[in-house]
Amino acid sequence: MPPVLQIIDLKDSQATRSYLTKQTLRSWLLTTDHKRVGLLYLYTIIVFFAVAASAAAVMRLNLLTPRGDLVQAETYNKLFTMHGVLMVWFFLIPSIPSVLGNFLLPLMLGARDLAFPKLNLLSWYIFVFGGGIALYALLIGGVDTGWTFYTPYSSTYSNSHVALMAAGVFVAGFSSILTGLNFIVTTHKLRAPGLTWFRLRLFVWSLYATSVILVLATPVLAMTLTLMALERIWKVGVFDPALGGDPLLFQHLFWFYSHPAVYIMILPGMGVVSELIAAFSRKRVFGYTFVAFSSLAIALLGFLVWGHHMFVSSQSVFAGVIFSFLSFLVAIPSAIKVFNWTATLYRGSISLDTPMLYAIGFIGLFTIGGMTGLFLATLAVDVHVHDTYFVIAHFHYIMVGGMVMAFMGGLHFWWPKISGRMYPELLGKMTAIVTFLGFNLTFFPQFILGYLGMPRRYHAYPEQFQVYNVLSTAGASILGLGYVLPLCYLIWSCCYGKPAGNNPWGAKGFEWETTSPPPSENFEKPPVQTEEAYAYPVPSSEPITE
Amino acid sequence: MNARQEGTQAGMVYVLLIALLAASVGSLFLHLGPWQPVILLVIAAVQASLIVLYFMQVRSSTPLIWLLSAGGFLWLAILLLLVLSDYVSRSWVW
Amino acid sequence: MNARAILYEQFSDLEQQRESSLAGIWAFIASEIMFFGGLFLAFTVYRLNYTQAFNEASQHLNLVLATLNTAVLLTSALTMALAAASNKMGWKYSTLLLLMVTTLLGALFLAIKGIEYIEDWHKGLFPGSAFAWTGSDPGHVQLFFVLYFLMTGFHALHLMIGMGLILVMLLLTWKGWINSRHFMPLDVTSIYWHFVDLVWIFLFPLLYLLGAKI
Amino acid sequence: MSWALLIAQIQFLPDQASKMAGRVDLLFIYLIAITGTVTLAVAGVTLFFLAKYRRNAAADRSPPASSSLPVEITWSVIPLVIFIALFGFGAKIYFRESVDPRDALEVHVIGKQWMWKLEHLQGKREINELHVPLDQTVKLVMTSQDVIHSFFLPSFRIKEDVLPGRYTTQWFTPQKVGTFPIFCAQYCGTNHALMIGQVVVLDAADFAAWLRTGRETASVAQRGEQLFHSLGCSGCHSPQAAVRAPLLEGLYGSRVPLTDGRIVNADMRYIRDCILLPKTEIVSGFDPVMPSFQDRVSEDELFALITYIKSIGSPQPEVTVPDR
Repeated sequence: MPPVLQIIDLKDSQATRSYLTKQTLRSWLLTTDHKRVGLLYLYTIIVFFAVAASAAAVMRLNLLTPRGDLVQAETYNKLFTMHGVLMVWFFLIPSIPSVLGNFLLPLMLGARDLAFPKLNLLSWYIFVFGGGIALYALLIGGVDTGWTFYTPYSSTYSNSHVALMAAGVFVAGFSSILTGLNFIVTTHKLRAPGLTWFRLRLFVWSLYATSVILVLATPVLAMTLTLMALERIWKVGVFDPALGGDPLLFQHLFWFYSHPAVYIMILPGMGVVSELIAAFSRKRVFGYTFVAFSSLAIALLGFLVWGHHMFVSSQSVFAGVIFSFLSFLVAIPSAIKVFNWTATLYRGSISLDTPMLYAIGFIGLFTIGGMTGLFLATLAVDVHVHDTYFVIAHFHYIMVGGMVMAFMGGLHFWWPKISGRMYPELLGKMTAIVTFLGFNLTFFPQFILGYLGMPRRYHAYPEQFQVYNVLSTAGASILGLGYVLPLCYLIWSCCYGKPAGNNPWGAKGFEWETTSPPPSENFEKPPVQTEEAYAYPVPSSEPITE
Repeated sequence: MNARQEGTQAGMVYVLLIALLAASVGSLFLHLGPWQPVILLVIAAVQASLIVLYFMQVRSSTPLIWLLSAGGFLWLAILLLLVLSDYVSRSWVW
Repeated sequence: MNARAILYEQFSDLEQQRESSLAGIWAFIASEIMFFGGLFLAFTVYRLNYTQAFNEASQHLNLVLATLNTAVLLTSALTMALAAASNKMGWKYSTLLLLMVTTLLGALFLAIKGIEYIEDWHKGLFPGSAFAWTGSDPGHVQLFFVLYFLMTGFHALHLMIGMGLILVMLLLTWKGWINSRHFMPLDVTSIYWHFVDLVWIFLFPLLYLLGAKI
Repeated sequence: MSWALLIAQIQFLPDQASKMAGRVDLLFIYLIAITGTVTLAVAGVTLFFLAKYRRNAAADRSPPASSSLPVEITWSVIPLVIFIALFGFGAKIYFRESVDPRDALEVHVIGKQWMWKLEHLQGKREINELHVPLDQTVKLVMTSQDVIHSFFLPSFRIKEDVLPGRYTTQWFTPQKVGTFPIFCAQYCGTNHALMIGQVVVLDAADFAAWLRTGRETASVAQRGEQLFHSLGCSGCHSPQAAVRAPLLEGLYGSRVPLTDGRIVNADMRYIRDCILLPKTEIVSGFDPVMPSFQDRVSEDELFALITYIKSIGSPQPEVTVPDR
């Protein structure tokens, strides 16, 4: 049962009736309140994260020894597929847009709710239904094709429950499309008076860019998985080499979705970090329009670069050169964002609370992740490091070092608004540091492993790679601790945390002008935007003793 | 633009669509050879834009609707062109 | 009968609610275009590689029935557009009639498609075990028919969804929910129906006309 | 395992067994240098600002410009220039390596679920092991019998997917004697991790001696010739045949006009497709009477047939169209 948020009547806050007051099951399962749908998503993705993270833990333990004694090859293959599928489609893609996005977008726009509230609840039900099918496929035997489902292995040679898993992901894809659609229409149509496009919060900009990708890329995945599953059931299909079909066509269609999908995962994280940096350095974000447009640029260019996954897949040399060049271009907007965040800190009044620690961690790790992306975009180097642990380290630096750190930072930053309670600050800071260290110990050795040539998805490996695998497993245990702690103290804070006022951080934004937790209709009287975003007063030069 | 004009306009667009259908089937009899696919796709594109602009009333909609309707087709073009850049150049030798 | 409209609480006025519904359906249409896009890509790539086999295969399809089907679908697009226009004028019964005609035309399209499928089945063109092809290059021809049945199958599925939506609209118009002031649901359905028609407009030349030899 | 042994294993770069490996490592070092400095610069500036502008620290906080076009342009153009240079460097090496080596030692590789079958033209066959001579370019012509594999030689910094139904090629020039690992890099099923092997580089004399070990086997071309007769190909493809069929002498490497007007390079792909799907690319002036040999010829028999046809091909050097 999800942790039910009790509300002891807050003596000082005037909001006797917040969106959490009514606690009947019906009020949760039939809610059209975007805040509650956000929480429903939060509870669901915690379940998926737990299952996927435990799969990763078992894999890391298995890799302690070169012969991989913990699990057999078959089980290991099912573990990394489970880890991949659940993390990608049931944690990374939905987490920031569906949890923080659902909760905050109407608040940040000064609206009462999303454009299509019932559609929003429907997208949660579709998500849970898809997730249910995926978990069922895992329970009755699992899938051993990897989250990439490459044919002809997935369509002909694998004898695991591939079609069922593809159906689960197909259904969950529609929840992404509906969420993206909802956000696009809400951002266009439901902005508060005075809230022009260039006064929008940067988190809203990044959600908008993400929604464009969600709507335009996810259907191609739906079609690709359907074709693969039909080929598996019908024994005849579009990718079957015996008929003259081309397995590379599957890879083109799959990566046409899956590379923009990694931008779906990172863009909202960038939006959250823009918010955190501005709030905790009490300063306007440097180069607001550039940061906003770089989100859109990443979304658009993200659709042109997928070929860098196929440099060694016998794709033509001409196409390889084109995709390599375009992959370098897509790195520019990310670089602009990082430089602008750093410039925002200049002459700010910075307080290193937990969310800020996560944001700074994000900048460091995302920079490393982005830079190693350049290694993979360089043709000659990618031929060597493709499908090795170098690639694993690269995308974990972006996904875990970038997106999950940003999600944690955002969760801590808006937790007072979500639950009306403050989390324990010291414990939060400690966890952030533990996560940062554990993460680096886990994934930095994998860069070296990758260049040494250890291929990915190996349950056993030659002895010379053991040193780095042992380090990586050690790091994984620390990282695991870093994720369990927040789960505990955040639940604890729901009941015993210090009641948080409307604006515990003193940050600018509509969501900080209403009570925490906010009433169902978000604002007593609809807010009006009068100045630009993050219009913090000039911080005084003398030290501020709080 | 009241509904009566809208009705007659729909009728005219319909006649045009049927004429284009007849034209595309008729072009088979002209045995155009290599130009055949080009003609057929141009006719189909014209029919499609007629339907989008008039029947789906994009012509009288806000710029946002123009953006969204064009976006779908643009992205399809990206997918087709970049994948074909691989398939077409597979047999190039240097 | 005064036409009343429902204003949902998150919108401030009817105009904003209408534009939101339009933007919503158009975003969904963009995603549907990309959904069919995967199939169109597969067809384009394979037709470029195996032009000979694809031409031969498409000559075995029934061109007459397909042309008739295209005309049926274009007519249903007309009746759908007229239904939306007459609803805005408030002529309830002509809207009901036009919607019924559109549904019937849709059903006619499916019937003709069914006849074509049965004929193809008997000609041994259905891929898989029942595939019997005496001519040259059976592998690539079977690939054509895999794509043919996938593309027309998904199109027919979307057509059925469209017919379902129209039946709902028929009910709502008959009960007065949809009228001259609350016309958005019917406009959204008509846009979806026109999208289904749009897909067929590209399917027809690609599958039937490109390879036809007269 | 004693710590000393553990420490002794610490390597940062795999051994460089070919000149190309050296060039790729050089580019790798450049990339580390550039990205390293940028990362340290960003981290340094960030930490400096965090320390200097701590909330309770006194500092000049008069508000700076919240945006400036010149700054934005500089830190967009400079990365762009660096990226173009890196792209060019990477593409140059990739481009040069994609040119088909003329006089390479050809080795046929067949990937099969969870093992590598390799075959030298002289007829010697190996499983999960490849003996090659020093300083001689080795060209691998690869295909798969089931799923997609990927032939990965980390010490030579090369990797290429091995696809069913197609030939993919890659090549390397060993410069160092020794044994180097072979890995399968593309996930291919249960024992994907056990599909590994060794490249054994010998100097010319040892290699020649190695070739003579083991029992005397017919060369691949000879085996192809026997198949050419036993499968009945010679029944049609010979001057005095009753059925009109294109003569295969001088076919390989020439340009073949087809019935539908296209002109195709007669490379290994074309010959393979003609054997398996004879009715797709019919030579102009001939009618499609040839029966298909799909599922009647195994991959190594196909290799043998094609090598035989290449041996009676046109004398001028072979023009193999890289299959990618």
